[in-house]
Amino acid sequence: MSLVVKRYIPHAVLVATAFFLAGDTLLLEKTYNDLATSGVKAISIIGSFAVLISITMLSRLHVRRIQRRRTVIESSVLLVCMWATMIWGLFRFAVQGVSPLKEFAVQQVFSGIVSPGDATIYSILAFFIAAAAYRAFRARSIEATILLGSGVIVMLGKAPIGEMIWGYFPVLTTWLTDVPNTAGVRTLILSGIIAVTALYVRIILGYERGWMGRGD
Amino acid sequence: MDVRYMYLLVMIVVSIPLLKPMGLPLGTISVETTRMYQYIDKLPSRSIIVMIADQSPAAAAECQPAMVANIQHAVNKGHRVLFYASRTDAVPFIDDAMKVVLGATSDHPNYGKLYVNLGYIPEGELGLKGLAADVFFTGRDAYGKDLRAMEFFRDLPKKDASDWGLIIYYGASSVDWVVRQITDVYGCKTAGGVAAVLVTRMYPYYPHSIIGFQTGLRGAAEYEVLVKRPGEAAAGMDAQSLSHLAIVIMIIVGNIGYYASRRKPSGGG
Amino acid sequence: MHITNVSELSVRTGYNGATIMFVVSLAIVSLGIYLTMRGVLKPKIRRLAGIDALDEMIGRATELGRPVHYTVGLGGIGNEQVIAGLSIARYVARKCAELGVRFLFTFAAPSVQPIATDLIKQAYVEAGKADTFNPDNVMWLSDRQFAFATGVMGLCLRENVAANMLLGYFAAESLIFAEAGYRVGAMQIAGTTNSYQIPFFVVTCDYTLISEELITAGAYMSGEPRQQGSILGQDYVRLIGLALMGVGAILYGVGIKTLTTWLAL
Amino acid sequence: MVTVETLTILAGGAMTIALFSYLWRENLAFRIAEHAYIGAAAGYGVLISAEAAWRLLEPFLKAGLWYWYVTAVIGLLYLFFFLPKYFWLYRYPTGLVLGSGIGVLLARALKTQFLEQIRVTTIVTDVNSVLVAVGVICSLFYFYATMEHRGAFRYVSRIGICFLMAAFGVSFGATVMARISLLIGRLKFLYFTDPAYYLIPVAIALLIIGIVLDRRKKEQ
Repeated sequence: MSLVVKRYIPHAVLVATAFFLAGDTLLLEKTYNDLATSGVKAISIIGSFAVLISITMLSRLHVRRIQRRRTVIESSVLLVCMWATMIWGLFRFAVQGVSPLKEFAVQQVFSGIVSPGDATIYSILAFFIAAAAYRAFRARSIEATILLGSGVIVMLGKAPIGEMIWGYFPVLTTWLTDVPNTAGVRTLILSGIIAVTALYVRIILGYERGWMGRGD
Repeated sequence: MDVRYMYLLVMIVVSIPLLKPMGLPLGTISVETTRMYQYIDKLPSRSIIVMIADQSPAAAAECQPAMVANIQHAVNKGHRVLFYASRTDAVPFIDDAMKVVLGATSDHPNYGKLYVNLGYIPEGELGLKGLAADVFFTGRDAYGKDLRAMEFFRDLPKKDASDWGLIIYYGASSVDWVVRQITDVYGCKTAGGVAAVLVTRMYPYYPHSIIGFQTGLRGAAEYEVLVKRPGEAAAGMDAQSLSHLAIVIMIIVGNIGYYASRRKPSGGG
Repeated sequence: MHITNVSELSVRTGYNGATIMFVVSLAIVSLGIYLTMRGVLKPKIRRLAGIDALDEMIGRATELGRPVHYTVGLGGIGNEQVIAGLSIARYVARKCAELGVRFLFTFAAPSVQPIATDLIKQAYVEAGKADTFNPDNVMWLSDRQFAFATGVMGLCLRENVAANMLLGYFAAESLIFAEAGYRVGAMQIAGTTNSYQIPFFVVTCDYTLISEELITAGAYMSGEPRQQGSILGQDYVRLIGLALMGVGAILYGVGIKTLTTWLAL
Repeated sequence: MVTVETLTILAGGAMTIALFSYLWRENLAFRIAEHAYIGAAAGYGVLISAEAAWRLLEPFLKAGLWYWYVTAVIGLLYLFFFLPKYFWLYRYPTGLVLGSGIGVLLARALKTQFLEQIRVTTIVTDVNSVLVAVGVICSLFYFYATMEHRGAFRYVSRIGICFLMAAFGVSFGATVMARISLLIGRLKFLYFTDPAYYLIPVAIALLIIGIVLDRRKKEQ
């Protein structure tokens, strides 16, 4: 019994949902398609609750860190930022009916912390790439040489200065993107879908139980 | 050598042309951008262009100027634009872009007639599938207004994605899901204002499914030239040029050093 | 009740081929798995250089007395790369347990935690070293990409890892991991199917599993017939693709466009 | 006059500089900024998700279809993730979401990412399209796993890997371009936004003090 509700029914739910929606993508029948759209709506609502897990995990991790007196300042900053934004925004939304998009304080948090934080953190990668370019990008083998060569040509071809240095850089770049790149990426797309199909078959057949989270 | 000198060099190489623009010519406008421009240009007036905002704040540096230029083009041609965000932190960028081009968001007189912002639709591909099957999927727009009361949707024959003229994806994560949920099912072509990292992924679909796209900041700069609205993107191209050149030089110097040290019998690889 | 809009059931326009492929590929992969599990087919999976390197890397860590770091990156549990990464992790964890090397495991998606903890614990049990398993070595740092990356970087530097194994789903942060490994002089192996991160792995790591090689390696390491059977099924689907492409292109070249037209149906 | 907007811009500038300070070395300012970002982003994400979910749910509730509350109940089952005893309840929403992902993706991807890609490859009209076809076939063969690549096949897979490497090279060039664009975006914000640029001299002063203190420490 317990195995039925713990394992078999969730698995059956997965398989049923998968085939129900796969049928919807392949077949045309109005009642069926409408039902599927409602199903998509329901699953979208359910899926948005997944965010609760990372909120809880973040809170738990950082409360623990504060208790253990590790990274007290950082963890408190994180908790305050997270919960203050959430509580105030939810209060304004649920009680006063102000959409978060129109809520002034929430938008200030976005443009003062979230947006610059995200953008800066990724722009740091520009420095890392430059350093790695100097240190690690070596023409060690034929494969690495091809990689480097096409990389350098594309970099010059895509920036306006490349065309000033040598008029054929953009032409070469276009050829590289149109031919070897199309072939290579198309292969990755094809091989990706083949691998995913095999994985999904394993999941549907119940051989891949990883998504169930644990072994009981 | 301390790697931080390298960081300093990058900072300088990018900063100088920003503070003192050299005004290098943009060069030839790429075919991909031109094709996208021509496609939007040839769409009949009042066509529906759907814009998917999937740019994180990081990717916004590349995608936002493209979005602004595209909205400008749509406004010039009198097209209808339907916005929606497929990730939470992309939502404010729709408002931002509307403010830049139209000067207002939901208060604009044509909001609800020519422009509608659907806000965030969760679950990425699943959400897009829902929207494609039923344009009233979300019921209300991002500001809480009822969609069924809007003039925007009134003359749409089927109320699904087959009414759309073009779907444009802005972002850095993936474009395959747009093609497989919209283009191949409903026939509405895809275009993109994508971060340069994603560009390689566009070519296998170009030009049969993706009719054209803007490659990061450069693509946006080209589009700005085409719609004659010089803006954000053009200003960054000098810095792009210099820094690419610097990185190429660093790669070459690094390799010369590598080969020089390999030649010496004592020097390890 | 009066039902008003009953419409004909039909396949969507342009989806005949997809419907056939859907049935065929599901059938082929299932058959591959079934026949392999029954022992009818015995697929021989190609050995990859990167896999042989794993033992070498763990051996080196043992000699140096430094830990091994392993991460499956950003993906959640529904991601095929993470699943492949976990299969390899099991092998590496068992090897580490046998040799008494500390095995540090990091991940970003919360959903990975329970399965990873169970799996690694199991690997320690298989190695007969259940008592040395420490759940604190299975670490969730953050599900924000960059926070996760800087967390891993800090960990690698602090623990002075001897081997850095990056097998799973990686995006922009790949370079940071590789940089961390470089700074502590660790041997590095990386694998992902994310095409725009592979170049960074190819040039910064000692060994790279390119794209699908990661999935294959996962099946190879697991040693399970059903995994290997699915690889076999996968190769049959690939053969269909190759055949369609080869024949179609040749026919198109000589002016017969039938196959190409059919593919669009 | 100091308005809230001014403070927001200053906060943005401070975030930018604090995060950039990581390039010098890991320090408290960086960690604080990083944690503030993680926290705020998570909180913001919850708000937007909640708003979107409510927007989807509300029409049904207003129409009196109370059973749509079930979606919320199933969604809340995610929280059983944290209770080892009732962990299995977490599998229900996961099964639904994963199953829908499979259903929505697989059938359509077999068209878009398999048949369509094959179809386009078969259209050989000029030298370049022949090259693409050869490249795709060879490099797809490179991933063929259940056979040793011996004899003639070795050359085929060798050609395949060359095509893949050239593609990765293009990827590499494009990625460099993307990252530099981000840096340009950030620096433009820092240099040209009104009160933000006042932070630059402050940052440089702090950096110099930091370097001097570091030197002192080393000398001791």
